[in-house]
Amino acid sequence: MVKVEDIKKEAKRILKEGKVKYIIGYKKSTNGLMSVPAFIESPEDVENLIWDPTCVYNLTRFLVDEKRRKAREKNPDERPVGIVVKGCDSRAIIVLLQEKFINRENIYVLGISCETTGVLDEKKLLKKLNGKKAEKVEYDEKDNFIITTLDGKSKVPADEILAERCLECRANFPVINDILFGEKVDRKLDNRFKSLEKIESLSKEKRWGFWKEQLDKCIRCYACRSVCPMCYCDECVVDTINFAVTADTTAEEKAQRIKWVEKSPTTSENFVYHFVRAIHLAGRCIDCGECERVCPMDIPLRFLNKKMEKEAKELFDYDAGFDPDQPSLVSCFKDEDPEDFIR
Amino acid sequence: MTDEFEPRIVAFLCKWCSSAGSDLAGVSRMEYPSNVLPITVMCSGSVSPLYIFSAFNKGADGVLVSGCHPGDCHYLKGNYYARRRIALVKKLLEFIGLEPQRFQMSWVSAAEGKKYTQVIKDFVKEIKPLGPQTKLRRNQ
Amino acid sequence: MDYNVYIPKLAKIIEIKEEVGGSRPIKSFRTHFINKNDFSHRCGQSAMISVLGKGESMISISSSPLVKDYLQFSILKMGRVTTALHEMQVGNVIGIRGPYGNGFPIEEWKGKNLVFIGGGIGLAPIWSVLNTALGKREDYGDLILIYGARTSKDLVFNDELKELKKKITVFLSVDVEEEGWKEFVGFVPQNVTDKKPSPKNSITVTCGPPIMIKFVIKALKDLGFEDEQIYTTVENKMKCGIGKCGRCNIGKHYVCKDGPVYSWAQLKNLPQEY
Amino acid sequence: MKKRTGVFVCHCGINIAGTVDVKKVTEELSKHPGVVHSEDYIYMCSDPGQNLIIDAIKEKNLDKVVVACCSPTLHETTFRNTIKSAGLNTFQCEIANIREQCSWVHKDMEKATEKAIKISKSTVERVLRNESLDPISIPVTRRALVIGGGIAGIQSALDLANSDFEVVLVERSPSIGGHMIQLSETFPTLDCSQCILTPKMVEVSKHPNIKLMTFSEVQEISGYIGNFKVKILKKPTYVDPDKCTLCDECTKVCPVVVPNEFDLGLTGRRAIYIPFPQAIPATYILDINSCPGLLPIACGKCADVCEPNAIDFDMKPEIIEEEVGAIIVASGYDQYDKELMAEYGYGKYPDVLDGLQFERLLSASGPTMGKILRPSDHKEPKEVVFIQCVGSRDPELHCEYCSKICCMYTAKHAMLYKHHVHDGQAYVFYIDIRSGGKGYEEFVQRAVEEDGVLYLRGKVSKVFEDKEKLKVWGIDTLIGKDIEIDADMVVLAMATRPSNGAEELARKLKIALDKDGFLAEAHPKLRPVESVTSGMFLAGAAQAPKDIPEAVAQASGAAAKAISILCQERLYHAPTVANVNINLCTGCGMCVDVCPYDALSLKNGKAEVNEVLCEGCGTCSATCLRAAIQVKNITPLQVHEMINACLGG
Amino acid sequence: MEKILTKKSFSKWVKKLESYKIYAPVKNDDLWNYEIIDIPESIQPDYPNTVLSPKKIIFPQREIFLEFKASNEEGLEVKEILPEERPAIIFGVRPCDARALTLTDNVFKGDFEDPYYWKRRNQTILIGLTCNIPPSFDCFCLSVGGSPHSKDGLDILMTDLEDKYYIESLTKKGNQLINLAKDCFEEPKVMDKKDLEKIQANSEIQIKRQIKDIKKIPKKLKGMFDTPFWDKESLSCIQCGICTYLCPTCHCFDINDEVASSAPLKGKRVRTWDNCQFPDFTMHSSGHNPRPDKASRLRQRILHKFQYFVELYENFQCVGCGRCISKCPVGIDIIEVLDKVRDYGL
Repeated sequence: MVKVEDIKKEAKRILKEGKVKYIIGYKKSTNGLMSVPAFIESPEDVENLIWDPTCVYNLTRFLVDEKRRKAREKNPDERPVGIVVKGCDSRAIIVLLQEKFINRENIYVLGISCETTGVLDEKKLLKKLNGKKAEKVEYDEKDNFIITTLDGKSKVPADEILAERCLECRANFPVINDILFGEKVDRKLDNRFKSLEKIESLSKEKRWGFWKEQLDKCIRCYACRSVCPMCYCDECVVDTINFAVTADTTAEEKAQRIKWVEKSPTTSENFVYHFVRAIHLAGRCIDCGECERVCPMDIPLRFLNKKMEKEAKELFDYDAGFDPDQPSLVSCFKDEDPEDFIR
Repeated sequence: MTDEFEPRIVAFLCKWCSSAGSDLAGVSRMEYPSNVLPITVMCSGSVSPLYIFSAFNKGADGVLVSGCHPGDCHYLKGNYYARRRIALVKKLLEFIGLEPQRFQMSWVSAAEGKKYTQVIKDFVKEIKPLGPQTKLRRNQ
Repeated sequence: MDYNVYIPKLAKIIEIKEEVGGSRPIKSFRTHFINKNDFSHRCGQSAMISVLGKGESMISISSSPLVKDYLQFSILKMGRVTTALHEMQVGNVIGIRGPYGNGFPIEEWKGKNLVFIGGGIGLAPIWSVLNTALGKREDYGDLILIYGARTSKDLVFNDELKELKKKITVFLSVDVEEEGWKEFVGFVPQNVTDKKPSPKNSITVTCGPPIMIKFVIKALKDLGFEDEQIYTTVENKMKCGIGKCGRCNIGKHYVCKDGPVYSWAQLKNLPQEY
Repeated sequence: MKKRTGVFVCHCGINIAGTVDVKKVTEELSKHPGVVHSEDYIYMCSDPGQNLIIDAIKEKNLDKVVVACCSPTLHETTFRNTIKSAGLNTFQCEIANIREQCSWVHKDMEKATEKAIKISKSTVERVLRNESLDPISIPVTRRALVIGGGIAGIQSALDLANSDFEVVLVERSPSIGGHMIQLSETFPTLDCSQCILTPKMVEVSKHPNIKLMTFSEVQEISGYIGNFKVKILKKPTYVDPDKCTLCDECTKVCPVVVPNEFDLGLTGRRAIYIPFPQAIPATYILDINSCPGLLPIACGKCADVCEPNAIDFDMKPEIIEEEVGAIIVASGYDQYDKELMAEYGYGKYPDVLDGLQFERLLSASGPTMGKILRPSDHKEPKEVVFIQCVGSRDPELHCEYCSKICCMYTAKHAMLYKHHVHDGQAYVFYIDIRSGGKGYEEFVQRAVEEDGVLYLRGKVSKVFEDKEKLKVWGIDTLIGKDIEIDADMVVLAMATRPSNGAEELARKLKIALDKDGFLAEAHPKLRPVESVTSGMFLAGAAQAPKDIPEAVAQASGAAAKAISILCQERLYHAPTVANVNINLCTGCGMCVDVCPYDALSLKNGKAEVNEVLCEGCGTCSATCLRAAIQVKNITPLQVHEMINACLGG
Repeated sequence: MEKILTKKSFSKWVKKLESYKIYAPVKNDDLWNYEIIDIPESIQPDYPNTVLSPKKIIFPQREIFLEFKASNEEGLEVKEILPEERPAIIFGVRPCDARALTLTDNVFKGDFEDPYYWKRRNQTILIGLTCNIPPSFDCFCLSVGGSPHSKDGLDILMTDLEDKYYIESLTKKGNQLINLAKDCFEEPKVMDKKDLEKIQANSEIQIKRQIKDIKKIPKKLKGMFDTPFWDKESLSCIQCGICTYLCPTCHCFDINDEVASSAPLKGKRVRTWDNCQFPDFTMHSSGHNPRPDKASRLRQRILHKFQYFVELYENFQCVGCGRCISKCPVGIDIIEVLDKVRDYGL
């Protein structure tokens, strides 16, 4: 079992020694159960670090911010940034390395093994507790979570409230790390595409009905995009104007920005937006599930990415986020790639 | 007869094989339905998924991407990348419930005027019973 | 609610003049409303110009309210809408709604000397107030224009400037030395320092790029101008033009509605979000 | 910036006008935004038609032109030149194909007209956003590289050198000459191979324009047409050719004997040796793999006896860099591998020979001085079985293709055998005889009729040794009988394969291989000597099995193609290439991965296009997640607007 | 007018209102949202808060302003498109959300009245429901001038008294609705009134979260514009639009032309929600952005709500619904931010 004290010890050490400029980790929130991202700059603040099943965030998203901030600074601090990652998050780092977006030497990875469990699904927990407020959720030695409510502590098998992605996880262990907490243990897992079957087994029209209902809910807050560590483009297909503008950018270039998607949250436009996201994440999504978690409208976005992940695996035997040296899914091919769909 | 549904199909044809193949169909005076609007691109590998989404968004009843046979690509391997990309797009579109017939890919070489004709005939025939594509189409 | 604030009135372009060419071109458009309406503006106000299908853009009105035959807009090609405008021909139809903004308080300036300081396309809002002052010449004291651009080719209203020189004091400048240029070489703030306009009983009106405004104000302060004597205009991205869409605010001020004209006395107390 | 497009709709007689209402197309297009002029004409490609366009450009001040007519493959160049003569950039003209893709394939006038309008409108949308471009100009390094010193390479090098271009000729073995120098006589004229080849070899060695580099291999090639940079590895021979006097004292003292490659192992040679007497360059060479050691202590006898001190044990491999404008690849062929033909006892029985070994036996300078003797016992073979198509035309087990030259050389072998052994009997097992070529069929008939060669149509199933004889089991499919021959010698017409290392070479050159491993030509019919990479040409059996006259012809063809580049001061490349918006590029390198031409690279964390290498396929553009790269004049914006125009209304 | 409506009579009443378009909170999966209701029985006024407030009905995310098309005479034709004329009722509005509309009213009135907003606003009747227990853990309406039984902006306030509702009609429009089905209602008894007061008092106690000394905040914020406070607070912000889109008081919008056909020109001008957290919100086409980073954008959100709006309309632009806290993907807690503002040492 991962001991948070170990993490703190290492965090304190690297901050004291000046090895990193700050550490991105988790701390307790002020408004309830869930943790929040923490940006720890001094050894004294290390005490705020926590590790429990509410540490759901994929913090690698903040490496994108870090890169942007650094690019703006005149004399940037060149020391690496410490970052706490779970298995899934670590694969995001691999993809960012693969795409040369970050350099290995700019990060110091504090890897945490999820061992045999993972992180919780807040909505599942709420249901489990019938709307009662949980004060605290902790790991225990076995595959249980210990939940503290006003009524006291209780044990719940982790599987019952684990995030869906954790149930289908195949990287409970950080594939990249500078220091590791917890152990590399095998875990019994569901079929990694099990949740997809629910939708795949529907008839075509039912599938359409499902997705239309879901995507019609989209309010285009772009939280899915904003939270995704892979959505680091300077300009997105849905943006209304050119962001990447310099003094040389001509009026024509700005005028010619293609409106692939209108801002209106209508069925057709929402679909284009989510199609583009799914296709652009094909072979890149590492299933941290953040897009789905943050969606205020509860759109099961993970299915779209999961579907692409499944096809990448089944058609092309491709898995994202394990090898920083392999080419991206769509920037390579095999002679024997399937073509039975082609006339 | 005039009330019959006439699908609008956008076909992205690679310049060297499929577009040339369609030219051959013309030279050979093969007849096929006029529902397909050809857009000649340099290579099937240059067909971005956005083109496909956009065509459906703008009301295409069907979209065809056609390139050179594997190994025959004028640009050596563009069609292999296309094959991969298009496979993913196709799976995605089918996953959300678009009729699979509406999005197709074909290999048509410069010598296959007949095949091009057949591909178009089949495509139109398969789409007609489905009626207009309204799922992804922008409401005007 | 007798009218819909969002519906533009259609107007025909009756004249187009290319003021500046090159990679940052400026054109002046004169327009006529198709249907009669009661559009009347004050100096320094702006209007929302629609190119239907492309969108809207807030453009300052460069013609004087005294001119009743047409509305003039001098437009720098910058983005989607202005590019579309630059491609338009005489006879094309655009939409106009407005006028918007506070405009210059020229009534309060009666009897004073007016010093206009402009850079580049910044002459457009000045042009309206300058011509109004010229139209009511007896109401004002000395009129001075200090105007500059990157090169002589980037000066707008070039022909009119020649005429203007016969009437008032005009100091021109270009940023870099060029052949045949006999006037000041250097940035507009430097020209201001060089020409030393007197603060006595004067009002200054400065329009141009933010960086120029910043240094002009510094130069004016050095010359002894009080904050209340210094007027300038602020630009921010706008959509509605009527203080609702929420993006052009600096503090509680919506630039589209409460601006764009501010005295330095007002502006210096507002957050720097422009 | 104004946009004034003219649309010109061609009737093409009734070819278009018969099915498409040309007047309606013209009228509809005149209403399209950006179009200020549209007209139709019976034959737009005719002189009056073209003049019509020129006049309209001038009168209406047009800056863009769409011609709605036949396929762009036919008249795009015509009309682009037309507008050029009217002062417009050639890229301001686009063709709307309303004939091949419309009028010729539809019958319903109304529908065809509607489609023609949409095609034309979408073409207008495209041309409205075309950039004016000028061809990319590339300087030319006016020298050539020829890879391979066989007859094809020699011919190419000589043709180039004689046209006054410098040539670097690289051969990986110690001497030029290739397989042709190993042959005895050549079909169908039976002239002596060495006699006709050696003068050319000498010419190569003496030619002031040819830089000959034997025992050398191409290691790396970079650059592009007109400007290749080549790194050549010059392997050490340990003998200074300038000092060596060919006195042969060294071989006399050399203690090592190894099989002689030139005689395909039928004889032996020393560790220090001359490949064959007429070798070019004429010098000895020390085979370091069989030499006991470089240190004089280990052996060093050769150096002791070498009076001119030509032997230099300290010789090191050298990398030589050359710059050339064109490359001819003539890497030749090899015979099919022995191990793969075990059923015929090849490699197992000394008297089962391959074609080249038999050539050596026939050669007057060969191991037997031109006498036909069995390697096993030096007896004259009286019954010789020649088997054709060994490894060829066998898609299941071996090579699918026909090796082309075997029918003829087997006929030659059988004939020459009879000339040497008058009382012997030659049998030829064949599938069928392919003797297309000048004098070839007559040659085969001569073998049958004059020399009594017995042709048996059928395949040999097995060859095995039986009491000093080689038992050949086969079938004669003409009479449907099993055949058994007690032969003294069996000669296998082995399949012709791309030379060993051709694959690696192709990889270095970034040229494609065909399915059989031969170098792929750009077009099987119309560009047979060009490789898919511009500036690289193919000659000889590297491209496909060939006999000598074909190899020579192709070599001259390749040389002519190379000259067509080298004779120019500058080359011009289509400017419709990829273009990076570095503001958007994040430097992920996906475009670099997909570019088939290695035209993209990362520089300072951003993609960069080598415009000379880029062919404008646009695969990068579809791959880029950031829309940071696009091909000029077929940009996503243009395609977007074309989709709109196709689906609008 | 005060009445009692038994739960049994509730649907009878609603049936009488069929000439109106009726919206009510509907649960889909685990999500509550306002939807148009056809079957009155399906109205369940007992619900946690909806994800989107009734803002989405009065100020829809997409509003068509006008249609334009090329015409032969003038070259162009522009047609105003106003919302459909149809009175509507929204059931089950939380008091905070109703109060939010009264705040937004400030923005859309004045010199330039917004015809689209007012058309919808004026033809919509809001029937509120007292929050007997807070619909969210993050409610803090009391701190910002609201309450779980606030009547601001409502036409009718219903309070659940177990088997019946206590009905307080607050406007003429409310009275009309009651008068449409007089027989459904009873007069309240003294006990009912007492129950009501008890429940309302209790409802306030249930609100656990609060911002102390909130009155000090506008002035404090004025001095904090140029402090590094915002950089630090915004570190974890991912710049999505959840807080603003879900906020019942946020009203920023964008106007865009949606082109159906470019030749001949045909399309619509539409208003869509926009929000100050997106970088393109304020970016000039020159590339200059007055709010260039997320710190300045978070600052804008806080300052707008707790300083500028107060300066303009003497009210916080916040009703304490807690949506921005509950739904923030990274747990940014506006109460915590304001607490820190209050305690920030200048």
